[in-house]
Amino acid sequence: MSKRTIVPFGPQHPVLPEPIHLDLVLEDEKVVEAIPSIGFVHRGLEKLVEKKEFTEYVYVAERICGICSFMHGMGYCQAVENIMGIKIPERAEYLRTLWAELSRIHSHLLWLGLLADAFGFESLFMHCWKLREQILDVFESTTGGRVIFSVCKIGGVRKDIDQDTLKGIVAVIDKMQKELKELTDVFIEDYSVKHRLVGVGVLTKQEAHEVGAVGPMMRASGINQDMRKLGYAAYKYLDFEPVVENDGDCYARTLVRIREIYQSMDLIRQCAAKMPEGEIEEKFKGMPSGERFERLEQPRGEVIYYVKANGTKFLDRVRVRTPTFTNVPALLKILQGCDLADVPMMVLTIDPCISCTER
Amino acid sequence: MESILFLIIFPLLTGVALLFVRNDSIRRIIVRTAAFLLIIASILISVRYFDSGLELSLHKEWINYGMVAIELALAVLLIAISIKHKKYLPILLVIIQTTIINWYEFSYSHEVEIHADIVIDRFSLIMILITGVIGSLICVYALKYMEDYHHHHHEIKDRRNLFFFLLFVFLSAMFGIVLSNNLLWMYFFWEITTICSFLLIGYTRQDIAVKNSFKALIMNLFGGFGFAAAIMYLGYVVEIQELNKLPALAQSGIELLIPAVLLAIAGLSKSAQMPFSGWLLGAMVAPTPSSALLHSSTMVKAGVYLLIRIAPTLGYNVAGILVMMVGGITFFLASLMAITKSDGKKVLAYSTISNLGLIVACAGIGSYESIWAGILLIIFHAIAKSLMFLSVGTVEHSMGSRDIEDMHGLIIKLPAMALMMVIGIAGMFLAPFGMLISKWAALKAFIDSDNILIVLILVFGSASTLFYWTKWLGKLVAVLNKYERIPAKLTFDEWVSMGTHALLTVVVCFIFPMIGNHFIEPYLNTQFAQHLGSVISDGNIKIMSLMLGMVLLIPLGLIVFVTLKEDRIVTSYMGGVNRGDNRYFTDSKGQAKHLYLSNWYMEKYFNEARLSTIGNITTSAVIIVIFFMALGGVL
Amino acid sequence: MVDKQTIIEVKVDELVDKAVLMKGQGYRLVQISCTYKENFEITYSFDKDYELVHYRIHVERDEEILSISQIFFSAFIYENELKDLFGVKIKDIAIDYEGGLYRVAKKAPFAPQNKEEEEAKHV
Amino acid sequence: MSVLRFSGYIIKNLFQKPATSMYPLKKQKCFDRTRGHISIDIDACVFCGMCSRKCPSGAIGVDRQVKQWDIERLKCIQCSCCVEVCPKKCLSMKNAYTAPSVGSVKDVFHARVPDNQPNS
Amino acid sequence: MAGSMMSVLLYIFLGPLVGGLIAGIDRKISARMQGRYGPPLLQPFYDVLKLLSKESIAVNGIQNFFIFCFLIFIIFTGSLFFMGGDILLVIFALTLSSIFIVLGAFSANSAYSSIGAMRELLQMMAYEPMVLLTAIGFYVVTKSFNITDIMSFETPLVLYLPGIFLGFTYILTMKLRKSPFDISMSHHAHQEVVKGITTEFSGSTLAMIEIAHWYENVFLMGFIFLFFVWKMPGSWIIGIIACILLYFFEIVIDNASARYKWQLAFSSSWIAAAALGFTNLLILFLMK
Amino acid sequence: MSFLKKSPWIIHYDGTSCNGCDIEVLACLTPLYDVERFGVVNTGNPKHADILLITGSVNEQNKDVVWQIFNQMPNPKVVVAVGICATSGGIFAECYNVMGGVDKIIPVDVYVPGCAARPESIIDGVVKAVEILEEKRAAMTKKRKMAKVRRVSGPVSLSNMF
Ligand code: NFV
Ligand code: SF4
Ligand code: SF4
Ligand code: SF4
Repeated sequence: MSKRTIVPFGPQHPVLPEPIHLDLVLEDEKVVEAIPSIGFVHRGLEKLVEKKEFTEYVYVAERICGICSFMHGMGYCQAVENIMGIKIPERAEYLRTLWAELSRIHSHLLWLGLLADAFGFESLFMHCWKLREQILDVFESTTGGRVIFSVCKIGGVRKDIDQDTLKGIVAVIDKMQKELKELTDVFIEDYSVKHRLVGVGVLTKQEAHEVGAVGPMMRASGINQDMRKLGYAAYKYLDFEPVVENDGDCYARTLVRIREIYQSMDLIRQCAAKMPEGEIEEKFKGMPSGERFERLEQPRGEVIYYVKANGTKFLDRVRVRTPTFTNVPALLKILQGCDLADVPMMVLTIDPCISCTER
Repeated sequence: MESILFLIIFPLLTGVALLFVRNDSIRRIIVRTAAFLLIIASILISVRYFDSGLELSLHKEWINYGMVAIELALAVLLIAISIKHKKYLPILLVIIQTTIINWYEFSYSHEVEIHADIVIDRFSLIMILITGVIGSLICVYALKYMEDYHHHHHEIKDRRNLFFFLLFVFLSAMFGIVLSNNLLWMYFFWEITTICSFLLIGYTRQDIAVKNSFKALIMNLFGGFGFAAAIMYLGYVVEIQELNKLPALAQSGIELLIPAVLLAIAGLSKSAQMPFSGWLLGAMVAPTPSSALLHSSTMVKAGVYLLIRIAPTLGYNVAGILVMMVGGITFFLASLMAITKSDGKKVLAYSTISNLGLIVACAGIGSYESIWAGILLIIFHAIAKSLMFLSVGTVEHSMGSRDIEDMHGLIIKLPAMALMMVIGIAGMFLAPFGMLISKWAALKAFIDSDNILIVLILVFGSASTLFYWTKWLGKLVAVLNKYERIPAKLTFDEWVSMGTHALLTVVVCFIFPMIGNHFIEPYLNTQFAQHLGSVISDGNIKIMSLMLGMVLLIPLGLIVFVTLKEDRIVTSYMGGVNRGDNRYFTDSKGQAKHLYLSNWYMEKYFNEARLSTIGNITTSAVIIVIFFMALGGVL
Repeated sequence: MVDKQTIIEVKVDELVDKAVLMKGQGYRLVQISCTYKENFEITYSFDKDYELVHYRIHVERDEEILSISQIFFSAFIYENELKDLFGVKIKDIAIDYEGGLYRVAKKAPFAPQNKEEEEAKHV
Repeated sequence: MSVLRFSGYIIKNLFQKPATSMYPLKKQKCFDRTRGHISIDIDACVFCGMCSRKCPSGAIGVDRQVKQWDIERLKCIQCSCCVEVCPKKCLSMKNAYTAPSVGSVKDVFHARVPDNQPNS
Repeated sequence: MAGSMMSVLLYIFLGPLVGGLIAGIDRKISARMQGRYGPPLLQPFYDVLKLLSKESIAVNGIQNFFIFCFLIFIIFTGSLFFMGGDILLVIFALTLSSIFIVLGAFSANSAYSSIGAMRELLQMMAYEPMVLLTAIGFYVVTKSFNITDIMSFETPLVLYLPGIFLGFTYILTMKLRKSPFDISMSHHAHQEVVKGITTEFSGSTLAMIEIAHWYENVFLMGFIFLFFVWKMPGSWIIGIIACILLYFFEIVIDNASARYKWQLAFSSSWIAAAALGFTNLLILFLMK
Repeated sequence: MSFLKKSPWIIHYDGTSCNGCDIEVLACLTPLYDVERFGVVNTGNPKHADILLITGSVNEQNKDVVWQIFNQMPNPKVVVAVGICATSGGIFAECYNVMGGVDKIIPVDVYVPGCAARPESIIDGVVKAVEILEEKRAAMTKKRKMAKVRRVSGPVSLSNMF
């Protein structure tokens, strides 16, 4: 008889905050086959465009996901704005960038914590999330929500940040950076952590390209591509280089995300320094018509909003192709031959966001 | 006095009779009666010679000539079979051996004075009891088993008459070995076991069986060659031909290194130690009763029997180191390899090799304590291992598989067999049971003899032992509500055989202090000139018995527990995708998929091929180095 | 600033060739999306150095198309999605969930469920 | 590479005050912008129903006949959409949260109820 | 005899209290290390008392019985230890009791409890040699396996057995189920095998496991104690201080490391046992 | 004296939430909110849990999962629906694959509003849940005392227990 264990993994599982399911076939602890399953969070919100006006749909878009919520709102708005040819004020662009980068920090910190939890490092998880709270406070004080901001609207943003608050944000970032260093050093240097990460789940550059990985997943495999370089929002005014690592293992992916946190901190400082005065919202009239693919760099990688409008207030189609969705084939690839103990590591290093994936 | 020969002659005659019986019911009557008589006889003889012992000398030329004649006939038989299968190495070995031994027999053996051809002491009694009781029970068990076997395997020709003939001849030879004091006699029986095992392993006449039988033959002939050489050396140089003279000689400081090494090689090959372990694994192709016989009470036990007999001789020289190292390495590596196996019989085979390694190591140390432990190990191992083999055989016939993975939930499918196995496994390694007691004694002996390397090997080896037995146990006790009982009709023969085994496993644990006091220690006192008493203190024995009592209460407790329990039965945890009956879950495609829980085998980690290469190389190296050291020391 | 986006219409049977071509030129598959307007309007997007190329095919409801997952492995997940949410018939998907990727309450929710809806789409 | 790299940091933390906010013993901190719950100045409401129509989750009910405005607290997603669209600016977002409950909570407001309290 | 009876009784009654308290302190300290306020000191007791009041559910009729045996044999083991019995026997009894929990997990026949059981077994295989070597070390120095004799040796054993002490500390982490060795079941951080061996146990059975662990921890501290006490009256204070320090050290390790994978957990503990244990023993033999 | 109050263990299942509430539940465990102060442990295993925290609504695919988890919890147990999605489906109520609040599948005892539910609200919700838990326990013991007859009916033997 076979020496293979066949067990379900998830959807309810303590290391997976979100429901994803894997059929695992194991030999001892070695994964010989793993088929992921999604659909536990599928709501079908893309179809809501038929019931919600396109201006209202922002509220739905930003509830695609509570982690990368802000950029969903922003991406959707950007797509519609581009279809309609609206040019939003520069200050709004900066504000959007600021929140987007703060979101990236919060998202990466959240991920670092979850990763630590998955490899059994509870105290590291706690400290990562402790730091993250400071960013959430910034969110709440500037937008009114810790998770869902509701500040993006077609044509600009709803809320402004005054100069003092802006300084305050930079101060928070500065203070955080020091503490963060202590934590990230543990990820980078600690023996037990490296034991869990180095050489685990290797995705070569070639493979990464073939399976169409995106975001940190791709950059950790040595592919230099970052959608922020497209220059949407205020990125065209800012100075940064995509973070790239070459090893393609879990460790490299961790490094990429860690370095991206610091990068985001830098971008926030740049934003604060360069932020112009002015309006935060451009009034517009009319209905959109046309279609467009809009690409943004979410914390987890390239996201694509496809909007097709027909000149009425109800859009024909909105489709969000999220980074996790594209990273699932990559997940499949790295799951082959890893250990059961690595499975959470694998799942987490694509930084899965299931609600994004399934919408 | 000569009545003792009953033990040798009676099984032989029974065997011959069975050779001509093809009728099932007649065979059944003969086997049952013979087994019953043998058991009674072994017990009676033990009682009879318990105090007095026996030293019997039969100055009968015709016996010797008879033996020579039979030997020659068998040699011819072997050569014929080998030629038929185009195997030439065995021919060479047979010829060399026969020549040596005959030449010695005719040219010199008359000049060596023999005091006793047959000696019975308490150690022989233990072996007689094991062979008589366990061996006979296995024969009884074989009745039903072989019937089923041929029922399942139509491709194999039914030669049961031959099979039972061999079984009984085997018993006869085994009695011969443990009774003989005259080395030439012992050698004679020794060779008979070799041939019987050769024929038994090749019973099915399938290619693999033939191949493995020759493997066994070659390795055993090699050992036989060592035996023959030892006899010659002893006869010529030391001028003795009796086993019981050796310890005294050794203690008086006579150089016995070369014969010790040669006998050790004989013992090691027979007890399937590395690098000779291959034959025993190959022997698994034979029908289970013969495996049980080979692995538990006879064959391999003959090897360790010889080693233990000469143990006091070994303790004084490098031959001891040889035996100890080979035993130790084999113990450790075989138990690691057992981890990678899921075939029940393979696991048992490795466990046998491993446990014998321990006994061999005990013999190699050759101290009072270590021999004490070694003998205890022989007893417990014989019983528990035999029980395991028989259970695996029955399970195989009931479910059509002897794979441990298939024994998942056996406690539901075949509760009685599961219970037998649980007892057997517990007997093999668990705390208050036999093997563990002996291991404990062995550990103590090893420490006291300052052999720290062996101590290390023992602690690591027993950790691995724990692993593979417990995971087997785990398979057995997995409970799934939906499993069907497998209708298994155990026959009376099987019940008697396995039931007695199970009972013995438990009872012997309770009475082992008595065995120690009344059998082992008196024997050791004669071997060593001092009296050291029990290795395990009384206080500890009491606690052990208490524990055993507690463990035996478990089944009772279970029944009470199950009756009183008020659990709400829920489905098992599957991350929420249960399909209701603990067997299926909803897979990624939305279909029902069977949950399957396999044990770990860690084949990459404890790679069988790699480990056995390592083992074979190191043990061969040890043997070769020490062999040449011995030669060099003499030259 | 805003880039122009052109969508290249191709025939259903040209698609696989195009995919092979794209693969050969070092593009990666970025997404496959679908809209139902009289028929399935499926867009395949490829990317190389921040540059997007879109191919669009039109597929009838009962027409079966070939998977490109043999060329771009990652296509399997998009194609399964199309299958489950739109009811597009696709064959030879590398990993075919057979309708189990999204187990939704009503089959192919993005395709019209009945005659009336169908007609509404045709306007 | 280092073993137990984190030990210094955690031991330092052991002797520091924990970061815990001690809610509910201490009150939660609130920001001005915090979106907690919707409140209405019912006297200013003209029952035009705009808020009800635009509310993305359909939490608001407006009945022009009986001059009733109600909100289902367990449906409101605090998006502030209603606040934005109300022509009379009679809705506002307060920063206190609705408390958890054991069943659905519907706050009903009628015009001319003097003290503007929920009276369901 | 009366004295040893006394200590057994003390163990049986105070064992869980001390063990629970240790667990409580552990949780509190861990929380503080993590920058949190942490649960009340007596939280472990609340947990167990709560578990006792829950409905009892099970996957099948017998799984819980094994746990009952586990508890009984753990108590037996500890009693044997505090009675001053034979240390090898204590270890065998400990193994037996651990096997019961493994069998319990196997018998539940559920995905994660079985995997947890395999991992637990692996851990047993990993630590068993070192535990035995510890006993052997004691024997080699004191010429006795008897705990009473070991305790009344004329110098602290740790002086003779530093290597073995280190090795034992190494595997102690495993026995205490602390990170990096909490592979079969973790008290804290979440794990791929859910709750490992305890996945299918709940209510009073889980409480039994918890209590058994308390007993076990106390008894393990007894092992550490042995290294530090000697004939000198009052040396028990040193022993207790050593236990406290060591436990604190374990908490630090727990909070400052990721969970190892089984390969590393297994090989490192065998290597630790072989290297530290063996060298130490070798030196002792050479000194003789 | 009951200790349920002092040691409510939770299991958290994420239905079709947007993650917002989901991470807020996790945030409750972390230093700033530290619900372990109340003895709360996130067990992640239904068999150990007393309180089921559900975020997000239920859909076709996860309704069985929710039900299974609920069923595998030992009594007394309470369900807390966290966030508007879990209480009513919220903004997604009209989606084709959303069945609505969690109470469509299992009985919900406490509703925690908010989108996303704030950690403070979740703490309040848990506190409320603990009270209900306590009531349920009292009811359970009363019932158990009243039930003179054993629950297992029919003859009990080893074989029919498996
Ligand atoms: N996948 C994903 Fe998102 C991100 N980053 C986005 O589009 O998290 Ni929820
Ligand atoms: S805040 Fe949003 S959800 Fe709440 S009532 Fe107003 S519009 Fe509706
Ligand atoms: S929109 Fe304003 S005025 Fe109109 S009904 Fe709503 S609250 Fe009243
Ligand atoms: S209630 Fe809001 S934040 Fe919570 S899951 Fe639903 S949409 Fe996300």
